[in-house]
Amino acid sequence: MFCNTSKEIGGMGHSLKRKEDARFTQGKGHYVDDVKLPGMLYMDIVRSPYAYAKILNIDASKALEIPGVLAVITGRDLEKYNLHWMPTLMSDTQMVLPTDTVMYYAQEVCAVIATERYIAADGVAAVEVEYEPMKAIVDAHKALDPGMPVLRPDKGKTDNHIWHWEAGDREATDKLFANAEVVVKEQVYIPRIHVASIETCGCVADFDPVEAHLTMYMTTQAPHAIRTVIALVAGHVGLSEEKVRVIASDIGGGFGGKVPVYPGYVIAIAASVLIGKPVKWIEDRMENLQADSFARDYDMTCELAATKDGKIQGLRIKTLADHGYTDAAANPSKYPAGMFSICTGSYDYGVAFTEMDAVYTNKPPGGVAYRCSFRVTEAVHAIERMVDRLALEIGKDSAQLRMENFIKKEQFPYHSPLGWEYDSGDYGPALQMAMDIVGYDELRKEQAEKRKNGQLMGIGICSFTEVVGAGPSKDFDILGIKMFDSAEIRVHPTGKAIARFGTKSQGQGHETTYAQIIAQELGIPAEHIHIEEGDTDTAPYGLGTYASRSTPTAGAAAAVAARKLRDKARKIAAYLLEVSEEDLEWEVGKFFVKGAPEKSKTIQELVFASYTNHPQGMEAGFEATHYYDPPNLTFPFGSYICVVDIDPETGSIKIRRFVAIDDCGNIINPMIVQGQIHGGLTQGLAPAMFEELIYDEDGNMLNGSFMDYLVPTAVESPSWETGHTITPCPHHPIGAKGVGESPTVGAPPAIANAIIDALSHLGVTHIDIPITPQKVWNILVEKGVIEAV
Amino acid sequence: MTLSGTYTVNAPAQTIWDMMMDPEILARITPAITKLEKLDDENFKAIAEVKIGPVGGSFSGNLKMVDKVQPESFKLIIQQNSKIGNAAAEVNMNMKALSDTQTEVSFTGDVKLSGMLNTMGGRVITPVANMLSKQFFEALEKEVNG
Amino acid sequence: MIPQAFHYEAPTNLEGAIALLQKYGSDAKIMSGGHSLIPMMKLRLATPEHVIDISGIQGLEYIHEEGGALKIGALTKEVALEESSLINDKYPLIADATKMIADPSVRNLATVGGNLAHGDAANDHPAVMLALRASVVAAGPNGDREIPIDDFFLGFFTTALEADEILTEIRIPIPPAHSGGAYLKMERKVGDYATAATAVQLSLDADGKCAQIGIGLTNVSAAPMRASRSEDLLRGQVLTEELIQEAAKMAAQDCDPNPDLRGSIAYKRSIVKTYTARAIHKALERAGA
Amino acid sequence: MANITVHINGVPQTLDVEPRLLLVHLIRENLNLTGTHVGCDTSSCGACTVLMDGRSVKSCTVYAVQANGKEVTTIEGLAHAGQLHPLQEGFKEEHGLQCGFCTPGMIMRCVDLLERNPNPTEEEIRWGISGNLCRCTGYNNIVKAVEYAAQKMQAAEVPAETVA
Repeated sequence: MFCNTSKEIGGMGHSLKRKEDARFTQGKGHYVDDVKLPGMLYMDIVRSPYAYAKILNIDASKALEIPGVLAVITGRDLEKYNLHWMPTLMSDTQMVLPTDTVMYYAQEVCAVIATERYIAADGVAAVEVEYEPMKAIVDAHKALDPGMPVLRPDKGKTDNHIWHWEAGDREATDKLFANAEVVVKEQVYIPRIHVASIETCGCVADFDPVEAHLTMYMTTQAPHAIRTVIALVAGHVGLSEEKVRVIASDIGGGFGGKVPVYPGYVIAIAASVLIGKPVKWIEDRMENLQADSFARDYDMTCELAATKDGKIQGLRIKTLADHGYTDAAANPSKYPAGMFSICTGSYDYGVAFTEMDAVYTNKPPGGVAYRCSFRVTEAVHAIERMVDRLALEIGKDSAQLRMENFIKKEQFPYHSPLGWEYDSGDYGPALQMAMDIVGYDELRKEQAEKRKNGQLMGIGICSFTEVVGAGPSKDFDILGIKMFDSAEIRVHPTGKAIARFGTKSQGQGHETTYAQIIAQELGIPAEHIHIEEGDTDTAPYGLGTYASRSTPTAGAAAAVAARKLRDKARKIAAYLLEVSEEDLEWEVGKFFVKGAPEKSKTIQELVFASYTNHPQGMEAGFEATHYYDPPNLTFPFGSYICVVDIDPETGSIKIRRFVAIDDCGNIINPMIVQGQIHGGLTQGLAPAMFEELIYDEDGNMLNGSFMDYLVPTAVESPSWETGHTITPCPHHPIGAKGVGESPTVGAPPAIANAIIDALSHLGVTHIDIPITPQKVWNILVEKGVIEAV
Repeated sequence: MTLSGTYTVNAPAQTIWDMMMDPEILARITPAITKLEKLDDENFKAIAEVKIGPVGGSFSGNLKMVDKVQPESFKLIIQQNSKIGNAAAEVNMNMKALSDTQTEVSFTGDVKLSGMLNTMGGRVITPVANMLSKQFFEALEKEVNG
Repeated sequence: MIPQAFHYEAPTNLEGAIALLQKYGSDAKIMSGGHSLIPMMKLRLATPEHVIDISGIQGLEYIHEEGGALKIGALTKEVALEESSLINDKYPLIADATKMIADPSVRNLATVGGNLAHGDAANDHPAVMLALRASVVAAGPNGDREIPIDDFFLGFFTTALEADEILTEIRIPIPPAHSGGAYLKMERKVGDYATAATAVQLSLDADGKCAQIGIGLTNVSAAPMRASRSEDLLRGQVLTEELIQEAAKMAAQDCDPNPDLRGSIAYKRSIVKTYTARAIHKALERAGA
Repeated sequence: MANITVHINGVPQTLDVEPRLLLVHLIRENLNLTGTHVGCDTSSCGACTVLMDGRSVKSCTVYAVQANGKEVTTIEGLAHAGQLHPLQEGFKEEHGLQCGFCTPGMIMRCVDLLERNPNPTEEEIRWGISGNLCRCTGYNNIVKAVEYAAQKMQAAEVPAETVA
């Protein structure tokens, strides 16, 4: 591992303890619900009990009779200011509050503003709304049937189709499949899930009517983008961008769910503007699960073509995407399906083609990524399932099949048939390491023995390639704003620094790792580099933290900005040491004269000189800013192996072992990287075996609380075994790649493959996630292994 | 959710029919209903109080009686709203004469619940429905036996 | 989630609590640990006008054997059962079940009496008490009465407690020598209500035959239920594998589960079968068979 | 309104509260101790965990009136004289937290866990924290943090009264 700084400096490769933990372990974190302002009011929201209904009447009279209830805001009220609709990040439109029709279960209907939280809740209970329920469209396939009601006539639609998108060579792929020796095919559905960060969403909108200034305290992963959206949505009512300040303090988990602008934010702003007082809105868990952006909901028809001996030749995937009633995806790319076209994965073969159609239904809008670059998880699930499917078909060991088809190290940079240029990779060693640690060959022998006695165990592999770090300006933007990110470093006269970023940590440890990057580049101890994010008044503009983009973009910006400062330090050193710049050499923390190492100036001396004794003509001070536009995405990868034991009577699944080998390039802080992987693995386990948003035929959500939306506990989550290989990113200034999401992407197919492997000898070729004991039991009954009572 | 129930009552079909057509008696035998006000031949205004263990709710709404085939069958269309969610149901009631003194009363219905009732009620809805239908038949029998 | 406003009373003795129940009737709800009631109040599914907090009543927290019975005070917290050496040594069925109730923080407040008085077939103690052939003591305006557990659970969320009665004690016959019990629970994740669960308590006679057996089932019927046919089949018999399987199958046939997010009817029946057989085996093992 | 006295982190607080006021709101809103968080409202996640008379409880499912006359300890009351509790130290040393939102509740739960079981196995720790959800860490390092604190507390034989 790269590490050439002392522990005191704490540059790259050190497992520095996190700076942020002092406050978090002592209850001094500052989350949005901790904000308390003088005169602050509370907002609570009346939500629809129907998935699709006309609103006939809203009677707020009883609510308004409650002492302390100040206002009930409806869509009709917002309509007067043209604030009842807002644009989505995907150029669709979304209701802030409905004027006529509700489009999904738990949609906002109106908002109660009161002096206290409890009174606002009473107000919500007292509002009487009369609905005329209509037949909801819940099934994405049926949404396209002729004669179905058109959900979005306002978009000029005559059916419920939103968009069609395709990538790759259709003709060549069809031709290959027509002539292939082996074709395997599965219908793979990735269900609707929810990020369910432990902190829900919320905000305090504080409008100062005298200054016409809005301060918005909120839980957002992208404060700058949110400010711009606020200015775009409400500029016409006077919220001019320079008079909007978004403050994202500590965030209790994001995972993509805190990228979108939710209606509640806009209503809170409107309420604050109308009443002239700060208004707090904090969701409860049911609102969070039922109405906030979902993730996934992709139904994929997957096909893989190969030779009989297992040379993978082509991939074809057709997808139907359910976006709910509006396409409000938090998708950072120009492609409507985000980064789905990474679906060719880690394998080298000729052709591929993918096409996709998105539809409207009466479900909440989305989607968000759930801890991945938008749509990568779906892509990886498709390919990794299909590789196992092929192995089963041709009777080849699935590890061997992967080894034989990996893109080879010397093929990088590799141009995938669907258009990505993979920057670097070395896939074989990662899989081999995982196999060695888990004892792969022994496990296969054990499995063969156990099958003889009717015992069920399975071994599942996933060798994924991720695509993170959105992104290069040629392909990536949000509302047209390119997806650079930024760092601004100020070093004060005594050599202590403050650095600000356009990203926003939600637990990733930016306060520690960014300091380490700067420490690495400048030799200033990380301990003396204070990191700030999340205040749009002070931080440089950036697009925020999601899609594992902070290190690839803002981390790179930090390194480049620090290098600008090092260049300045070199000039000052040359001046002070009276030599030419070329005669100086850099060693972490100081410049010295080549051949005369005793003649040196430390970074602290050089910084001090920049304020006290800088060369004539040089700008004083020691500050630099950089906006980093990455030349490419980064392509972290890994190989995971999961071993499961299944109770043949009940279908219960026990993960016996899970080995995860990740490669995220150069590592800034090994402790934090490992922690990210542990967490991502549990969030991969979640959709693989537990989580799914379940709707009935009328569009009611059936499991909208933590009593039924099954977030894994420490008991369900196995003890993860991790390891790594290092393949530095060739284009990133410090050779790093993103890491936070790889395990969420890689774990579900590893787990699914293991469970399906345990049942494959019974003729099972695929099971949709989440794979529950009930699903396994159904299969065991169907295959005649056990009898139902 | 579909519901159904069958019960044999010791009374002629016509007697049962007459009882069901009397809003006062219908209110008395239908569990939870506290008030049934006849608006016209088909429409009633209904108020219900449901209390099961610690859970309780006040409902109000409409009840519509249609497709009447005396004394064999009719259909109830029910819409009840409450703070914890709304219920909509269509119930087909059938009275099949087994003899001059015995009638088989049966119903099949489809119930839709919304809001909190639906979200949190999944575990309890079927048992509640079964309990209520059992109570209905018991009350009906009691009414018949006077 | 904010509950509707209510009046609160915290009587310090039983008489006071009963008097309040008489005064408020069905407008009042008893609360001990609050972990069944408060969640329902926060959802506003339960909106009692009066909450009578009995947790301050002294003398209702105990676990001891007396007069041939294990007596558990109704206000005994789950955690006390969990930590009781008497329970852990002698009542493995109760020990098994207690560990599976919700989670440790909930068990710190939730009470045994509350778990039973709630009348919820999804709770874990009802099946346990059925298996143990317990009785409960109800205190009312006219004093105490003892209710055999088989007469206690009347229906869905309905118990034999009158509106002005409070459950004060659970009495469990002390098992003879060569007894054993076990609780096996299938749950979607830790802390969930059971998909299905089985409580078994049995005693062996000198010949190794099953002298007595109790089998209770969790969350597979509207009211907590006893697998009586299975018990009858096994009582007085040497418990062969064949008999155990037959009894387990009977339990699965006799229960009446609802299909819900926890599983289909067929799946729940199957879990009842598997877990009943396994729990009998475990109980036998513990009985020293 | 009910008049209650609750000892919060050793300080008696006498207040008039609505009976329906949840303990978590008493702590957060009335007493401005915002280290205790609300995560789920259904006693499923444990973010609101505090100690009541030394035992962990989920303060979103306890009425403030139920805490009348009791000792309540929140995360803010754990460190003494600037000295972090071994669990606070363990969570930092073993990277047992990321976003920090579940951390106060998790730590308070673990105080109770170690109080009753000073030397828990990994299995016992996992079951012991099963009522507390963490969405970031995958739990591996929380287990390690508890092990760290257990060792440290055993070595130092931290007297019980410093934590309750």
